[in-house]
Amino acid sequence: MRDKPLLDWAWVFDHLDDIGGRSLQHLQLALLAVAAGLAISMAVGIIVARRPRVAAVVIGVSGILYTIPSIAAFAALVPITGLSTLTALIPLTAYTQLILIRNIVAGLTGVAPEVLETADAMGYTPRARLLRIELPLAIPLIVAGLRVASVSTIGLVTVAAIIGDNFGGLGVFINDGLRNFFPTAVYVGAVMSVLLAVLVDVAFVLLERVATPWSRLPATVVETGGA
Amino acid sequence: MTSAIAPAPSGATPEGGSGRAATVEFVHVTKHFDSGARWSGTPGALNDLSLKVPAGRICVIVGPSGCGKTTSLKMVNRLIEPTSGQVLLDGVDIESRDVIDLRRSIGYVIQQTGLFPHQTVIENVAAVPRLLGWPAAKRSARSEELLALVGLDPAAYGTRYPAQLSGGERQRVGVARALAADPPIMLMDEPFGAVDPLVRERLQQEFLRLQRDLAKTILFVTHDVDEAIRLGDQVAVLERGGRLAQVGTPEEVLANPASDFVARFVGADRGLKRLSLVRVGQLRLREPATARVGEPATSVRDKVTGAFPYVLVVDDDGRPIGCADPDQLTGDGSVTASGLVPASPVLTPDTTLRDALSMLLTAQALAGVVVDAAGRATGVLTIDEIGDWFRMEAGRLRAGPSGTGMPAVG
Amino acid sequence: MRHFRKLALGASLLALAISACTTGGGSSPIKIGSDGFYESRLMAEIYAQVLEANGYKVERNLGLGARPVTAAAIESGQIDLKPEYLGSGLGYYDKTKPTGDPATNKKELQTILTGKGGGITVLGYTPGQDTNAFVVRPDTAAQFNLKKISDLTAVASQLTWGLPPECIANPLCGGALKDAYGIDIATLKVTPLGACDAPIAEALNSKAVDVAELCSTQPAIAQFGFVSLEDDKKTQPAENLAPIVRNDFLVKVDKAAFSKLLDDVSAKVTTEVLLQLGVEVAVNNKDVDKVATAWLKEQGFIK
Amino acid sequence: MMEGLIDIASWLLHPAHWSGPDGIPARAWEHLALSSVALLLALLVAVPLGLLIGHTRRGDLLAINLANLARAVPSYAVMVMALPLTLSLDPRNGLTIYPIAIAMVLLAIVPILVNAYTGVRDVDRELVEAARAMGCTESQVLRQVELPLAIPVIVGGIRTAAVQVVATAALGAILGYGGLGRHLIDGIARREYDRLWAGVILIAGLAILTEVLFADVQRRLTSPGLRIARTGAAAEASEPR
Repeated sequence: MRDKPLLDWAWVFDHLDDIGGRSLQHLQLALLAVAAGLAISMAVGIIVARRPRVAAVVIGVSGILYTIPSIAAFAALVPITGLSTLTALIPLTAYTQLILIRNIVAGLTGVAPEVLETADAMGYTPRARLLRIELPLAIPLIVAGLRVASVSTIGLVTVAAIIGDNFGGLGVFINDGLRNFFPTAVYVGAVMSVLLAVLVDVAFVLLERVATPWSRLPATVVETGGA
Repeated sequence: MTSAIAPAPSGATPEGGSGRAATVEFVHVTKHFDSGARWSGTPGALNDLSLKVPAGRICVIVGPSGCGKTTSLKMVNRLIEPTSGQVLLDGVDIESRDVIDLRRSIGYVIQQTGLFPHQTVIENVAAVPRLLGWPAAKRSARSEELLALVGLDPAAYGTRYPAQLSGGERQRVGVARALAADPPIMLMDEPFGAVDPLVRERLQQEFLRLQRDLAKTILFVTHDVDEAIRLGDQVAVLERGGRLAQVGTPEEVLANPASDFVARFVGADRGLKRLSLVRVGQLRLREPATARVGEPATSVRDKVTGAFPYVLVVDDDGRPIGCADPDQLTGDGSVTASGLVPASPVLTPDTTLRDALSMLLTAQALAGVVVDAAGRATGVLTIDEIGDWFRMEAGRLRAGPSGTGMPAVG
Repeated sequence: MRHFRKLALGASLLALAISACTTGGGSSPIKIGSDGFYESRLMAEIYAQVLEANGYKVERNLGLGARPVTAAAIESGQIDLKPEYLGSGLGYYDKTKPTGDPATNKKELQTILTGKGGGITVLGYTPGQDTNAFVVRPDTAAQFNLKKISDLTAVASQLTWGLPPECIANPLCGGALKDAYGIDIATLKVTPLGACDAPIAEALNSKAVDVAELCSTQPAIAQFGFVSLEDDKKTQPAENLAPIVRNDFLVKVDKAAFSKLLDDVSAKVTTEVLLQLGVEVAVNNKDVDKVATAWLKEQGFIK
Repeated sequence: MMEGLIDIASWLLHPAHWSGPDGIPARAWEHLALSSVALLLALLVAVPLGLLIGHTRRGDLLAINLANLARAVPSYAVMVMALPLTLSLDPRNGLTIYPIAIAMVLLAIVPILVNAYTGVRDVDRELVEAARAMGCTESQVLRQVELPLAIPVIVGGIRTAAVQVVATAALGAILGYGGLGRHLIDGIARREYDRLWAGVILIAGLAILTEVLFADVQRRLTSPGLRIARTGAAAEASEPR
């Protein structure tokens, strides 16, 4: 690699189309995994949020999922689910569970008891209370979880390249770069991963702002103690 | 209690001036937080505050939300630096003092107590002594002494954590912690704001009792006018925009509000509030006609005067049993314990006029019996006398300030 | 790079992913797969482009990790065609079978593949081949006077070996070294590194290892001036390349024409061609599909 | 399924797999050695930095967002990018040790840094101001108030980092490092699925053990005052008299 330039710009410009295509694929796979992860963790989180013991067990299990090395997870699924998007999605989705469930449970249980009591007193049904009070107030923590989960997933998609060019997104650049000792490809893969992460992260921050207008009030508290 | 307070250790207040109390003086202090905004628009801003607090006195700074009262407090220990102006302690500009030393010589108590949740009560109280490098034995001795002083049993409370205390207990620990190094100055920011009224009143009473012994210079922030007049030797009213609206004794502020704002702020019931500043013992009380059971009725009837047309019947120790209508003391009989009107309400010299008035109204009585600590009747207080006091005070205040040695600067 | 977008789009539809296991349909496309390393991709791309130029619809599924994945993929019908190395392909199913003769290897492989996945046909093989080679740096070669693998026997323990993790269990690697050359790699200093990848070549060049298993067509050999040791005991099997195709696909097309099309291309792929195209891809970092197109045009297979 | 499990179990129980340089104890030791060194190096960098950023709030937005985005860089890519440099510095360790160590240190820095920062930042400002008001120097504020109060969060970050490192250190086997990843990578390469899954189970087991260990450390290091406050187990204290 020494005798090659760190970044071969000609190659980069030659492959803009390719880089764009792989980035898009990368993003789609990551977002699909996070979306599936959110759907699952939301259902699980809502069910276990008011049951602390069950929640502890579920979070423990999702923590165990997290400890399975990703390469092994992808490789082991090939005989079962074949060379499909599903094979790439299952481990990616599984890895989002720990952080998402933990944050959803924390968000739901973190709503002040007096707020819930007030809602009950006003005659909210449990369902309405969940949808209109608990979930909205849990948004900041859920979004925080989504941010970490999606950024981590973007990093993990590259590993899915082990099951073929069609699934690894930018990981294919990294693999090719490694096999052929071509640093440009590795850097392009890594840098684009980070750029995608920035993109998604910023998108979530904006989403959170839109979704929680009440938290945007200017902070005017200068004094303490009500003075 | 008094015996529990050791003199300040010599190392405790390295530059504390008098050692026990110091004067605090604000000289043309202005603070704005946002240079872009007009000063008056920013909550917490101060506008040309000049105020002098004499050593050993309690100055209560009172005002609506955002008037800058907490800001003024935090300037004394330099948690906030003024935009312009000076704060002097015993005439020395605090800017010239080392900020760390300065802070270690000033006690600080806030509403949320600021107790460290990871430290036990003893450790919390010993925080400043530890910073000052006191040996462990001296620290724990001082902590226990202070806990006892604020009414907490060191053996029962010392090893607890803040989370294991009630709100009132936490405040007591907060005060003990602020007193730990015997600082000449205490800053207290709504220290009793978060506890229920009963606890608050008890804490206020104990606070005043402590202050009688300790005589610290205390700057006390509250938004509660009642608290201000109850605790303050001096009351400084700040208005929105950080301007000093009035400073004076509680009586002065209540009797002669300097502006519409002050009048509104102290409330339409400021007359009643003034009553709470005066205690029954401060008035010259009327001697009632008294009689013991068995005394001849005729001699008793002659003692009765117009202002209190009853006979107060007392037991052998002088404690009131009840009142008798002289007209019902028939012929040549003697005074008996039966048929007496209960001698209510019973007042003590410590009862405020406001409470006394309230008790009289509640009992639908024109007069109450005042008893001393042993329960012996020492006099009676009538509603007329309360009215007389008001008239007299009005004349006195018109003649000029009360001369408590607190010039209203600013 | 059309296939990206098409598949990227597909990735967003979970349903599509699940249906990816189904096959069939009159004008159904041929699904071409390959292993992860460039030479397999290159051959897959060459076959794919020739087929496209002749009216076949092609779906690419390249870079499928390693043989365990590709073998499973073709047996289960997730791909229809892949380029296969006769020796290693045969060794995958039966470690004892591979020989130095390509025709024998092809026949044996065909016998096995006939019974796999409803029948798989081995088409004609290339004259060129890419065998595994044991390679040393010139300074090591000079120091110990190394020319052939048997020269290593005496000095094996003084060297650090870079060998793939599977070597010890592979009769063509650890087995061959032990049985034919008396080198027991279990007793040596071995750094496990994937064969034929760039890191093992770089490790050899930077003296992290002294002997490495590379591929004989690997450009790094020429690039760094490595000395490829002669397999004097003829342990390495013939590794000519041939496309293997599922029979259930062949019945849907004119089998003779299809075979001829690919056989003609394969016949032109000599070891020289593999080396030359390898340099284009792995040294000059050109894209596999462009290198394939250029060569096919030059040979007149496509316009 | 059942057969597979029996295969894996018999692989794990085979005495030959429990001795020698490729045995489970030796590989586990290598795995732990790499993980511990990487975690230690990450601690030395990330804890002071996180505390500093949390205390001063200087550059926090930049630092924390950068750290979070670093999660998007695959450890594998870090290894590959580090390889040319490390090989030129030290041919031997530059291949098998430094790349994986660098990747693991970077992996561990992120959660430790973010949690150290968040832990300090989220300490009640009232308490920090109370500490300042009683004359704590900045370093005393940090050491005596912010650090003890942030300890549960900081150790939580270390715990996450440790688990991630133990689970990811398997990557080292790709560039010839030992560790339990050896069984995993060799298992894939040799198509020995019992070995592969045994590797997975061993790595997951080690990671879970790490989790349990650090959960215990976290509990031990947390001041009892905070535990009481958090669990709400405070005795219903009554007002005195």
